[in-house]
Amino acid sequence: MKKLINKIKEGKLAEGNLILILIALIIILAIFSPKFLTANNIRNLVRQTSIIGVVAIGMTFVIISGGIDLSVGSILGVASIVSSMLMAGGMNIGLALLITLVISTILGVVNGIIVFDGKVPPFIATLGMMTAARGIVMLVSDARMIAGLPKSFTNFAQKTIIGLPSLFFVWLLVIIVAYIITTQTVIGRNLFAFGSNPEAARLSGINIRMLTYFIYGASGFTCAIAGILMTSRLSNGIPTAGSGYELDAIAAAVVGGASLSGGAGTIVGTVLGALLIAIIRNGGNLLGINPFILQISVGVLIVASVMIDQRRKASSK
Amino acid sequence: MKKLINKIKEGKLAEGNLILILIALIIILAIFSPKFLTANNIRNLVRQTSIIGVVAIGMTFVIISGGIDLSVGSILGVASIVSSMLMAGGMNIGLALLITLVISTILGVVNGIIVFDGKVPPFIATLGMMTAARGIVMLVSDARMIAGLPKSFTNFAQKTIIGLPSLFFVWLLVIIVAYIITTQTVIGRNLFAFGSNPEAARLSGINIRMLTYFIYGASGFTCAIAGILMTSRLSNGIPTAGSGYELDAIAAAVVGGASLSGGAGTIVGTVLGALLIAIIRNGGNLLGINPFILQISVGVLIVASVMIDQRRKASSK
Amino acid sequence: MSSSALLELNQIVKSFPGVKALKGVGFSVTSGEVHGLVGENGAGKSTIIKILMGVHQKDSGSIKLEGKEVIIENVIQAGRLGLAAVYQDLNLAMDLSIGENFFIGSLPRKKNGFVNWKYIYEETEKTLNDLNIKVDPKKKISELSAAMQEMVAIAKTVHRNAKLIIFDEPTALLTNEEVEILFNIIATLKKRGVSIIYISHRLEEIFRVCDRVTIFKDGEFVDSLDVKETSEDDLINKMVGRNITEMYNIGHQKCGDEVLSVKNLSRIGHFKNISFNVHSGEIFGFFGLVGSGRTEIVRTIFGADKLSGGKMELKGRKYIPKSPIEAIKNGIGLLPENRKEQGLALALSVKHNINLSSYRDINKFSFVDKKEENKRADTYIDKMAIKTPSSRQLVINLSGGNQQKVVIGKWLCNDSSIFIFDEPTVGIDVGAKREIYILMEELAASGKAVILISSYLPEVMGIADKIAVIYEGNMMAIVDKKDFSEELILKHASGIK
Amino acid sequence: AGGQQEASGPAGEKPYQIAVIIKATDSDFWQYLLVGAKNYEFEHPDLVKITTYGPPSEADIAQQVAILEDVISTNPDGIVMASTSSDATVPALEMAYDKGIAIITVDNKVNTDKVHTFLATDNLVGGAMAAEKMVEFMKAGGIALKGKVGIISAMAGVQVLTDRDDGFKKKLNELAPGIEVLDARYIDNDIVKALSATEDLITTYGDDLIGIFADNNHSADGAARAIGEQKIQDKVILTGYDSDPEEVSAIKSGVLKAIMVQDPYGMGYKGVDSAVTIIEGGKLPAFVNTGVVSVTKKNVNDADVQGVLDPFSMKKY
Ligand SMILES: Nc1ncnc2c1ncn2[C@@H]1O[C@H](COP(=O)(O)OP(=O)(O)OP(=O)(O)O)[C@@H](O)[C@H]1O
Ligand SMILES: Nc1ncnc2c1ncn2[C@@H]1O[C@H](COP(=O)(O)OP(=O)(O)OP(=O)(O)O)[C@@H](O)[C@H]1O
Ligand SMILES: [Mg+2]
Ligand SMILES: [Mg+2]
Repeated sequence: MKKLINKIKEGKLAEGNLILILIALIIILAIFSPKFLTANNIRNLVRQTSIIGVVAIGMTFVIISGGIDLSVGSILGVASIVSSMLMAGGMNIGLALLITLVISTILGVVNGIIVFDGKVPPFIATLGMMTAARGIVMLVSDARMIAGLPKSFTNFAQKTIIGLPSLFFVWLLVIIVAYIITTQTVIGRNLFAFGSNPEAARLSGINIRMLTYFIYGASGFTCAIAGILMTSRLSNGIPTAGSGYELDAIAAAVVGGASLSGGAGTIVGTVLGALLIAIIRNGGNLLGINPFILQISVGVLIVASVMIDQRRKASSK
Repeated sequence: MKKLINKIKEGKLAEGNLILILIALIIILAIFSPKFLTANNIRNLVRQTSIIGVVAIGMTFVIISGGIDLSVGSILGVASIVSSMLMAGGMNIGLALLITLVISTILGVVNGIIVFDGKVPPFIATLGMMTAARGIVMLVSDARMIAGLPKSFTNFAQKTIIGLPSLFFVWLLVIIVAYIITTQTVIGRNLFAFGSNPEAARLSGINIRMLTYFIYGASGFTCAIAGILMTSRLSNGIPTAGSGYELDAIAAAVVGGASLSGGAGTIVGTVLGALLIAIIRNGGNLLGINPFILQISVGVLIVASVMIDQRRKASSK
Repeated sequence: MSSSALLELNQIVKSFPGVKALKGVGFSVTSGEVHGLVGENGAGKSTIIKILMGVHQKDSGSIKLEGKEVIIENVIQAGRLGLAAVYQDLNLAMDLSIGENFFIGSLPRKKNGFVNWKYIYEETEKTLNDLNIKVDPKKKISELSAAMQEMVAIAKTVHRNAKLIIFDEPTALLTNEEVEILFNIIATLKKRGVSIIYISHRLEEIFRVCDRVTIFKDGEFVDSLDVKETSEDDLINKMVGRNITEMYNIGHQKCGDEVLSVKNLSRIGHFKNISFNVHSGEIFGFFGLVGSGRTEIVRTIFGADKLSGGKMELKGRKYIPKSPIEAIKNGIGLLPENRKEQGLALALSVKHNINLSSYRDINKFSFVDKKEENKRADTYIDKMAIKTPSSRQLVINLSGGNQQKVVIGKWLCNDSSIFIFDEPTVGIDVGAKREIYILMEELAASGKAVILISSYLPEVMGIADKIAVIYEGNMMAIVDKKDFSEELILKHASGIK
Repeated sequence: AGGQQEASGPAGEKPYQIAVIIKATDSDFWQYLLVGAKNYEFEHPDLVKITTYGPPSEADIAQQVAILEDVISTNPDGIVMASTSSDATVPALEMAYDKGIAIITVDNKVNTDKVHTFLATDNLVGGAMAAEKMVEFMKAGGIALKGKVGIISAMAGVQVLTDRDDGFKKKLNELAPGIEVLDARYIDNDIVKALSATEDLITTYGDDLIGIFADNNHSADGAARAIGEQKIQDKVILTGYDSDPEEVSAIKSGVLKAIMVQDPYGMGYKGVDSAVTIIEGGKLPAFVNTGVVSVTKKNVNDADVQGVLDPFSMKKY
């Protein structure tokens, strides 16, 4: 712990500034709203952050690789509709979820194929997927919510384990796995190398085709998890589920220090980024701020946090 | 003309492939829908494309510089509300529009200041502006339309000049000015230098601070024009005007050959990109395609066009 | 110091996190003098240049220009003071034309305020012609070969009409022809009274063009000498702290079995009908002028580019690599010529870069074996004498030569049987160069095959067993060691059979 | 559910803290509801204190759930909520109900009994009324009940809109089986897109097109403009939904034949009033119908519809 504090002080921990900003924000909110630091609100907060948090983890992989994934919201929608239609149709829950995971991952891999083999810039490839996948969702669901899901499934998101929401543990699991992948595995090393200099990575014998498939597939996979969680939480398959999440997920990663030009980014940073955005919104709601003023504040605070982060980084150099 | 055709054939014209793809698309649509090539539909088409087309021009500046501007839709909304509130309040039209242009340009410059002086990545800076500016619009307009605009103003968008909609001529003017700036002026060339190698640009003594302000200011300015056009066309100030336009504008520029990593992009390419997307949508509507299938097709076709473009570029090398 | 000193540097100190790059150095340059600056990789040569040009700020010390103390805060100011530099890392805008790069930052305008394209291209063409550089000024930089880019950067700087021009390793990527052009340029400048600081690791160049030379070692000033009063050995001794007697003494016994055989290899638009055989224990050299296609040939062998015709065999087995992965699996390693664009992930650590192509070997169930990762990093930092505060330092913070050593380390680390080195000693100091030659010999001696591409003729002639000479994508000859002569090879290289 | 330890429940002191949660902040309709609620506050300053909340878009259901949870954390005395999803908010609302908070749902039914009262209009009925009005006007205008009718829908996948469209289609089929209802065109709640979609419908079907139903104010605004510009209001009967200034002026000019107007103001005002009743121990029926009014040129100037058409005219605060 002391070591951590020292690291933060010396500006050595990449996420140090963000932690300080978060702490400052938490203190301010705790002063102004006595409800903020209650167990109940903390539960709400992590529950609210978990779903977008999961999406942001997959997004972090893509961003580290130097890409971008605009299709996350739509793939989340696919997962929501596919899983709910299968379950409402009476399929075994486990099987339904497995199929959902597979389909969403495939959609992600298709992004990867378009990017790598089609040489289409990721922005356009995933924009196309975003549009097309949402169209598919609307088509198969007839643009209607899917109801009639098994109770055992919809109950999941309500559960708490040792006082914390079940959703949080799913997020935590995703965080841990992603953390291990990025820091401990060959794929993680290759991911950073690829994001930093794709040509050097290729000439070093890294299988950048497979890597690209993996990256976008991983993003599709996390979208599936998020979509399933959301379906459980909302007790319905929602065709519009996830609209606009791409920006939130990218914002979480970039606030957390990932660079859209690739090669930089950490899982912990993204988690902090997602929390920062969620805390600003949650705090605003608790304070009963006018929704428009809240909206303005969210915009200003996100920019301000990143600005402070940059300042401190520059000055610690 | 012959020269042009030869240039296209030899793959020398950057936009050559896109022109071929557009022509192919037009031929196909003309075959399947007799209405497609009617004067009336062409009028509709250019009118439908003009507003987003203007936004895409400003976006092209930003993208060439290696940045991105997510706030275009919200600034367009600002322009719509500011201009309509001023005019509905009885202000002289010219003055009201001038003030609108100034305010929107200032918002753009603020983006530039956040990016340059705050060292905030453009994605985050303009995402913050997008959120905050929309909040401001909602706040000042009470989230309501502003009616009661002078007839002389609202009539403008209805007019046609030599058979073409007035909006088109505004777009054309913006295109010409932007074309001249990017190809003939020092600032335009500095833009490319900056996007291509910011460090080299800085070391060569280009005033990159002013350049950044100019770039984002220009985007704010084109948003103002688009917002004013939209207000005239809809006879009302619309607080939600422009939501989601950022993706359309970026897509137009990138389909037109601009690179999100900066340094590449042309005004003509962006115009063609905007037309391509608009033609796909318009054609789909004319063919009476199921809207969801149309949505899927739009996604697929955008990706396919870029893919074909890339192939041809690669093979002509 | 002499009173006619144009530039006087005194007690300059500069630290980076973890590195004291300059520990109080100084020297002076008189008007019309060509002043050499030499020292090992990481000695601080580029750093002092960047301080002079306002890219970095000095921690302490003084800079006097024409006797007046100046504080140089940025590049623009340096330009106004009459300073110009050709950096080691090229600073051109790749998407722009040569002409635009010439005038970048100060584009000429017509009366109506628009860019005067005609003037730009005419003026650029004139300058290029004057300097004997043959290239269309409307071409984009990204379409040029590395050597031509370097020439453009030189021409651009000369065009600025500065009082003092700094060349930081200008010849690293050039072949004889361009080097001659450059020397002519320098002679002309000198006649005009322009002062020049000339940094190079090719010491014979120092003796050819410089009047005086300053030696740095580990961020410290060693000596400033009149070149007439010193010798190459003396310089080396002062730089490295020991004598290097024989630069190129080949000790290994060549010729084992044939490992790579290439027949009629072609790639449309780049080279055609290239045939040669490489044996284990052999150092096989390639020589040719800029753009002759050597790089393309080895890239094709490495699977980085597609071939359009011909056959290859590896140890008798048919070999058609579809990607570098396959080449590497087959035991081929390629050190690319452009370290920044093809060799390094600049934003990552030295450790990560050294291990970049070896992770497939050093993992357990695809978890990185961190012990081994560290061990390999340390081994090659040691072996290559890479000057870095730690293996966690980002490569972007290393000096140019040390970056090059990292790339070499990467390929040594990934144990191959055929090593292809494309311009391996670019930017490497004499001491380290010798180490690299020894290393190649060791590789050859241990039965590996080495393919060496170099634009530096003494180097290829010094250590290769055979030299294939390429001219415009055609194989002119394969010359055996016994027949090596500068004249013959240069003749072939310029297209004469 | 957890949170019992600090769930002290609402204070129950005057003024009562009442939270009003709307579906989205981006439309006039929901702002009207807030006017009703705030007028109530203005009239009874010592009795209630209103705080308003809402996500920026109706598509973002999860965000609304998060807001609800945050609001419950603040322990208000009552909640008036327009829940976008019928199921997603169930657990939170039940928890709030159990805590003793007065729960009033409006506009959309939530699938739980733990709600004190529900105030709404039936959107199916509203859609059907739009069909009836359309047929009426066709008959009056001498248009044969044969041909095609288009639907311009604000957004895909939003339940209330789907209900309106379904109600419309079903009724029109009953009344005029000779008419073919075309696939809905979705416009992302963007007036300009509504305008384009309508233009394309007119181009495609020409004289076959005899009617258009637009299912909210923005879609009606765009459709009215397209029809008005081409002066075909007597050939293409347009009926719409909701009200805003542009719709009202279109009604007056005869381009838009009828609009189905709900009473959002009433929902807000009565919603708060109901909350007060519950807090003070009163009883209320499980469902209160707030009704739909059809407004045409004939009754558009009537005094009693003014309040429904433009609740802002009744703004007191
Ligand atoms: N931006 C930086 N951050 C940290 N260390 C740096 C930075 N720039 C240079 N250094 C360090 O300063 C020292 C001097 O570097 P410099 O580039 O001046 O060497 P050099 O003499 O030019 O070497 P070479 O011959 O390899 O180009 C090196 O140890 C290098 O690692
Ligand atoms: N000046 C140039 N302008 C345009 N293209 C060039 C130029 N020089 C080289 N090229 C391209 O590169 C190809 C061969 O260059 P390559 O780099 O393979 O040769 P090289 O012998 O390794 O030369 P270098 O010493 O520059 O690396 C040429 O066929 C050509 O396509
Ligand atoms: Mg150097
Ligand atoms: Mg080469």
